[in-house]
Amino acid sequence: MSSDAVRQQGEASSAQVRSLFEVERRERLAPGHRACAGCGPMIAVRQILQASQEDPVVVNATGCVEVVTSVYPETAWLVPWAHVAFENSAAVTSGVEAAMKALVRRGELDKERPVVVFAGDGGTFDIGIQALSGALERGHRMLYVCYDNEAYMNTGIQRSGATPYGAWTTTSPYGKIWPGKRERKKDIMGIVAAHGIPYAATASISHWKDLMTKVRKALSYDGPTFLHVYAPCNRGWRFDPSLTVEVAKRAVETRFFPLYEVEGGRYRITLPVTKPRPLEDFLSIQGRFRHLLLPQYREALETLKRMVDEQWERINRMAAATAGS
Amino acid sequence: MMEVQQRVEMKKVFITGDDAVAHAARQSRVDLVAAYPITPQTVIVERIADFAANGEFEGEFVAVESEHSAMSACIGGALTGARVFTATASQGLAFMHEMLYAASGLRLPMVMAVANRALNSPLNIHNDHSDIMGSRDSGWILLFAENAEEAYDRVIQGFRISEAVNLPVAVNLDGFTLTHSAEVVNMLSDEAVGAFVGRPPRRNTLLDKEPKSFGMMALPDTYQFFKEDQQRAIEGSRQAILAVEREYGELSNRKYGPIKAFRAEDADVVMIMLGSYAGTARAAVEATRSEGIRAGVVSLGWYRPFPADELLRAVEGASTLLVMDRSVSYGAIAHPLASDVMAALYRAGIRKRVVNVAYGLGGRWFTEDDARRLFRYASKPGPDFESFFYYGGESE
Amino acid sequence: MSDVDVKSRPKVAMQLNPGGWHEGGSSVEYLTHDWRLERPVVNLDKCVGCMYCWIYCPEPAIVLLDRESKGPSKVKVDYDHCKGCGICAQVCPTKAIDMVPEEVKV
Amino acid sequence: MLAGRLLGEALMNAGYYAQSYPEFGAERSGAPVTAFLRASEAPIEVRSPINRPHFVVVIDPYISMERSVIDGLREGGLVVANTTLPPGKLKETLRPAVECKVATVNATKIALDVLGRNNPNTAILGALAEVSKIAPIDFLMEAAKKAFPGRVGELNAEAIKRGAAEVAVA
Repeated sequence: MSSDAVRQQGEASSAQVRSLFEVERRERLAPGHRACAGCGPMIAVRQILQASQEDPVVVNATGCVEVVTSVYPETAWLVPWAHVAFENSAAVTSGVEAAMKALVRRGELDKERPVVVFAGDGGTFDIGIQALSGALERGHRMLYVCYDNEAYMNTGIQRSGATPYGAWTTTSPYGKIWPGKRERKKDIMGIVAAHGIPYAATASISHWKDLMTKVRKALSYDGPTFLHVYAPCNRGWRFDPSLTVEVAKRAVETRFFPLYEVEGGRYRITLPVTKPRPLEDFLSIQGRFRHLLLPQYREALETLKRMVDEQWERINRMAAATAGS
Repeated sequence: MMEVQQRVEMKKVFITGDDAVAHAARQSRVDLVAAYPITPQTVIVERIADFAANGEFEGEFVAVESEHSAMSACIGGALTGARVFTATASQGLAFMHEMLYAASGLRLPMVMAVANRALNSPLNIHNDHSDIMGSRDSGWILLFAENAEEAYDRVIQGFRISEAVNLPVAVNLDGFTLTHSAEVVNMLSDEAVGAFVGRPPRRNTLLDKEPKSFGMMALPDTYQFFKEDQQRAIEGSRQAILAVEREYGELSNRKYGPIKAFRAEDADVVMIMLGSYAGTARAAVEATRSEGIRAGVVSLGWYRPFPADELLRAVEGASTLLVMDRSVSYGAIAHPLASDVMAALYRAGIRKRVVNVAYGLGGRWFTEDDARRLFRYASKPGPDFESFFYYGGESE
Repeated sequence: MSDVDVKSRPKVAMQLNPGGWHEGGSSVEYLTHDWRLERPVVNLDKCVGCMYCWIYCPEPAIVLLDRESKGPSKVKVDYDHCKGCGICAQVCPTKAIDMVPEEVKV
Repeated sequence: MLAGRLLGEALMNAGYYAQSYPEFGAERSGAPVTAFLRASEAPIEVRSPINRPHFVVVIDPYISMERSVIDGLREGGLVVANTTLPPGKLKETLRPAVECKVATVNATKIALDVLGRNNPNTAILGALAEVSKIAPIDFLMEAAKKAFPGRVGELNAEAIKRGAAEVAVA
């Protein structure tokens, strides 16, 4: 990857990560975990952990990241870490956070620790959305990270509410009638932002500077914050493990996955893509989308392109409407 | 159980079981209450919210969006070493079922009040034990209270027990029958309870300086070790529970234990029960005896760990055990309590007539006359084992 | 019960902390090098210390040679844990990392 | 329900054990409800509906006063009703199967006079306490003042007093 590709835009602020040289070099995740070679979510975990300016407490939903990092007695976590179940990491975190408040008030804890939640798209978009909504509404201080690999990968590539239109999964196969997944990806950012939380942002593992800046911004808020991180899965998306970062980069450069933030209700695109690459550049290097390039799925390809355009326009509209508000 | 000279100042109040439990949680210096409303437990949560609103509750009150999240938040809180409490009932307990196993598997101390109630369908908001019996194998210590004061006492004791053995404790009190009936409760002072419960030890938590991982994944090569460890922990909790009960007894002059035996020593027919109808049965014993039937009652204060030895000792001389179940184990030979009692008998190599009665389901009344009728029935010769549903509630 | 020869039961009992909590970072004991088909080889002459390979490594199996300063750091590979995904070679701006096939062990 | 709580507290303060509980259904505000109260010198263990009451108190003047209302009333028992009927007339209507006393009081009127709202609970409690002598009127008034701090408590205490004063017995 060229250094040009990772050049970031963004306002100067204390949260701004300008160079890799200033981030924490002491590893917060140990090697020896059992993720697939070239795992996108593990890249997300490492970038987020290294971006934090202090050791966070991590609450992990059931899913790939949890399973591969915690096979007893080998844990990869060099920060305090807890896993309870799939659907409830936001609720567990509510308890951690509220308990810390009480302990601080009693003088039994010096200060509250930052809490970072790692949950996949299934644990966030689908089964975990009730607990997430409750925790956001109650205003617990936490950074909730959804690492999005756009399907249930831990159980073997089943569709989720985050799977994009047209994508193949084992429960959204393409065939004579189906074009792959028949429904659009859920707008999780819209749902989360509607709670009126102080900060929500999308990020991609390909754009570490943007991602790490957003982590620091999020952790600076005294309230719930949300990071939607694009984290390709080479096994589930069917591409070569060496291309994980490249696939994520193309998702951004084709406007398939726009990088933006919602801060105090204001939408802002953090990486304007003025000249998008053709969507085919993103689709063609992944087995899950390759069928869309066949003539019989042309209509589906057009639908997906329309959805990508609509999403970009919607976010731009929101940015224009909330600018200066 | 009462009277005698008291070591500490008591305040006599006329309150419901729910109020009593809320006071116990408040006085026990709880750090976190995460709860969701479900009849008949709701009042506990409302009272704690009242306390919090008035600065009388030192902890955090988190009004979560479901029982599943209530238990999840309690688990999160307990992982920091904080003292946590919740309350639920019925569908709510069923909804948090998954998390009950997480709490016990993680060996987390916490106390939960369960306002026992029937399960849907059909919908019924009244008292029986279907809810907790569905979760009886979730690895929690299960205690049963027979009145509001006992519920209050057992909640306070529960914190000490759970923190001593690293297991969660559920204090069961009959929904409505106890939660919504007001009665005389002798409350200890805030100071006495505070001194009794102290502060949680906060060993090995998420907030430790050295990072620790909690709730890892165990493959087939290690999972069973975790399960054996839990079984040993709950078996080993007996001494700790007894010790806490003894110490609390010295403080309050209220002595509990694994079982409460009433006129059982010379009884021929002993009714074995869980929960608040034991009092109704005891009230019927004298009249039953006047008919020439040597009746007795044994009620269980502990259900897990199961007090088999104490129970068998108490019913040694009886020929017939009338085991009263307020829930159904569909398709099983016997309902939950009777299954346990019969397993205890078998282990000890004892054979007695066992009459297993499913009764009081969905709040169906049980009166002294019903107890007499059942004593009379069981005192007559019959098969070694029989099981039937009994519909009570009518006077003679 | 007392007649049973308990010792004849299969031996059990792995000592656990209550609930099975474990000190962090123990996964370093678990080696994943044999997942690898190709090994990354760093040419330190070409390496400019930008650390991109480090921040994109999912393991982490890229070790910073300078862990103290706040400047560029050249790297080496932790061959005990590297799974050979090749991302490091892919993202390196100076093409300082080559993926070399592992020898087939007989 | 509230009446039960107040009476229970007064009984406790008079040195008794008491147990007060409502019967639950799906009815919302306004539907007829039943509540039970036990009192004893010894701790109360029985937890069942009361089928053989010593006292039957009818708070709602719109309950049709049929004999079934006092089913199970014990010999020498007492019925206290919120009604404009004189007690003798009510006794004729009820035709009790056992020897008992019947007392009536216009608790609704007292409530409207004193509290300014139709809440006859406290007035009828005063009537019950006066005729039955189960709890001193003063204790009831104290319980009411504790349950409702301030002026509302004072007024309810007044309603108890008037209920006691205006009850008629046959």
